[in-house]
Amino acid sequence: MGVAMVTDRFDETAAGEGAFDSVADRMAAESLIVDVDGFEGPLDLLLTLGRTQKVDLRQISVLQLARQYLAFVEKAKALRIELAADYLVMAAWLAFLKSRLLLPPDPTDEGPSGEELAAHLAFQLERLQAMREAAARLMARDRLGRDVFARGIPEDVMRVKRVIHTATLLDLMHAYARIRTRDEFRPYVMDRDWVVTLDEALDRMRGLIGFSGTWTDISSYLPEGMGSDPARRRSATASTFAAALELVKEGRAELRQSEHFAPVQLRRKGAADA
Amino acid sequence: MSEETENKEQSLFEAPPPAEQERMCEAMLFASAEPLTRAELEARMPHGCDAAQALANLARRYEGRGVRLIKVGEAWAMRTAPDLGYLMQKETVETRKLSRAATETLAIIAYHQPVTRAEIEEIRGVSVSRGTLDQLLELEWVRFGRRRSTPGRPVTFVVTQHFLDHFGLESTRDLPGLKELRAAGLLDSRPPPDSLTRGGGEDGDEDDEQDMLFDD
Amino acid sequence: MSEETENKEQSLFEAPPPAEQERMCEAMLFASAEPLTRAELEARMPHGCDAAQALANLARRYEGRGVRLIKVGEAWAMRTAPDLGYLMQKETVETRKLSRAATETLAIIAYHQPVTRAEIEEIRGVSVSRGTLDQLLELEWVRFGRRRSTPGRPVTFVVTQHFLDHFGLESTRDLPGLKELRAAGLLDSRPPPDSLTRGGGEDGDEDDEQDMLFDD
Repeated sequence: MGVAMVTDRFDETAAGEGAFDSVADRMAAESLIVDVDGFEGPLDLLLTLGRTQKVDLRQISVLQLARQYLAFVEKAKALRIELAADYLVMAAWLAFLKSRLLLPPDPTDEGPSGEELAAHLAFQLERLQAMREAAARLMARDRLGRDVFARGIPEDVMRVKRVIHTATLLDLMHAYARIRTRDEFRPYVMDRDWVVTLDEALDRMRGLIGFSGTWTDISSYLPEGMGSDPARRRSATASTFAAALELVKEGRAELRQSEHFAPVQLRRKGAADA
Repeated sequence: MSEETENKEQSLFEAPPPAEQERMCEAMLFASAEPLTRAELEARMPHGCDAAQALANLARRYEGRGVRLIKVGEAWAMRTAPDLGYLMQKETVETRKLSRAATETLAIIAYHQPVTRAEIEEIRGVSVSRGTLDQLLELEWVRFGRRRSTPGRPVTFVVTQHFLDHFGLESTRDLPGLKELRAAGLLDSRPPPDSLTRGGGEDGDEDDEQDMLFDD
Repeated sequence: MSEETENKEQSLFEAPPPAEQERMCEAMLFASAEPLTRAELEARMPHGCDAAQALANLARRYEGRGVRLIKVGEAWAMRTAPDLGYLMQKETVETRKLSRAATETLAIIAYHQPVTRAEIEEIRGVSVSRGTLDQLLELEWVRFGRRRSTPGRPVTFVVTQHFLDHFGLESTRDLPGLKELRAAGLLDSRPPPDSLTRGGGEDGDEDDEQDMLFDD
């Protein structure tokens, strides 16, 4: 019964243009096969084949298209032309579609009907065709740099950087507070500008001791200008005395003091007693 | 501050007269080879200027002239009148002729944007070679759009202001034949009726999200 | 294409009308990357055109506009009107905090005005660089006051109305005194932490040196 149906339906289509179809299919296949590489995939090939039907894409016979495509693939095989895999996948799918279209619908089959599949293929072809035409219209528009032109001597926009300095009232307060209270939070440091160090005293006395053949009051060894600043004088006295002790230790000088609180006297070691 | 002082302050910064604002826009647009947005223009104009009005005046003034003021997306540009293109042969930029694959891909992106690579392939029935999209990206006619919020989060492609500028379009809504294509349902995303898709590459579900950008 | 042939055919008989020739020159001068001579313009225009007349018309048309037609040697070009040159600059404004040296100097002038430079130095304990005072003068927060009637007649500095406006003061008498500063916690034991960040040290003397370094 199924076979009978196939024959019936095939006859229906074949009655009118079947013979022509097969010739046309073969001719189309032969002319196209030379240019397999020229196609952008199976859909593009189908679109080209569809054009031979000389009808609006909306009325295209998908069944006929499937036959044309399969004839193309057969021809390619006969000519031992290797088709890319996606052309063969399409061929398999179209063979399946063809059988769906020719066989009566199977009530147990839950898949889409042949008509639904065919309609979608027709939609795809129409959409591709539409995009192709849109692309052509787009490319034919007045185009920048070909028909329409931008400014030939654009003037660059110079970038100017301006810096604005700001301050808040609080910044001002902080600043003023900082200045006015600087001494209050001055950390403790040894202020040394009034100090005469041991090294300074030693340097001074080493230079002088060579000339000191007689007992001389140690206070005469103090640096000049000590009288006005008592703090500095104290410091100088202490370090000079320490330096004198250091010279004695080195064996370069002698020290003597006649009684408690009497002046300390110093002379070069080895000088003759006066 | 009292109202009086406010008024005084405002009058100090009074915007220049409309004719002067028009001159300003004219100068800036003339000096630029690239389209400038209203905001960009106003940023360079004195405080209180209304570039929109100045642009409208300017467009009217240049109607029928050798150069025209055109709108490119959200921006404005001065361009020579298309009928005088033949005088500018010296200025013609020789562009590499686009392949058929590239022009088709460009059209698909323009009419279907935002569109994923898989969708472009579904429409063309063939895989998109890397070089094709690279070329369009390099020309700055196409850029990456948002990712689709579908599994795999595929990246989408959209056309750029450069594209609009190159093809003299104010917006993608002005693409030739857009209305007809939409009316014919050819811009719909119509998933294949079953899972028996050819090539096996396309994922039908992915298309569901593809609502038309042009609906807005 | 057909338009071009039409134009050529037309030119066999008569030149395009003057308005059309003006449009042509306008478009060419706009699009050309360099100034064009009359001969160059005519070479591109249909036979029989008079560029000189078209240029004269064009020059008149652009009089007082945002762009002008100018002569560059023997050639012609369109250029931005000179009074709008400022539009070709994009100013970016950067706001920076006043340096510590400048803030301190400003504070001293505000609290002690009129004050001489020597007095400022005495109060700050470090010398005041010329740059610091220049900056304050430039900001218009400080101006020269009367000269002191002391030997050398040193110039004094006072704060300006602009200063008062900026800091929201009616007069310098509104500046809080030391007592109020202390009450506000501004005089608590240590200088505010932000003033110490630069030098990183806690040594007052060291800070002074830093100030001098940063004065300029």
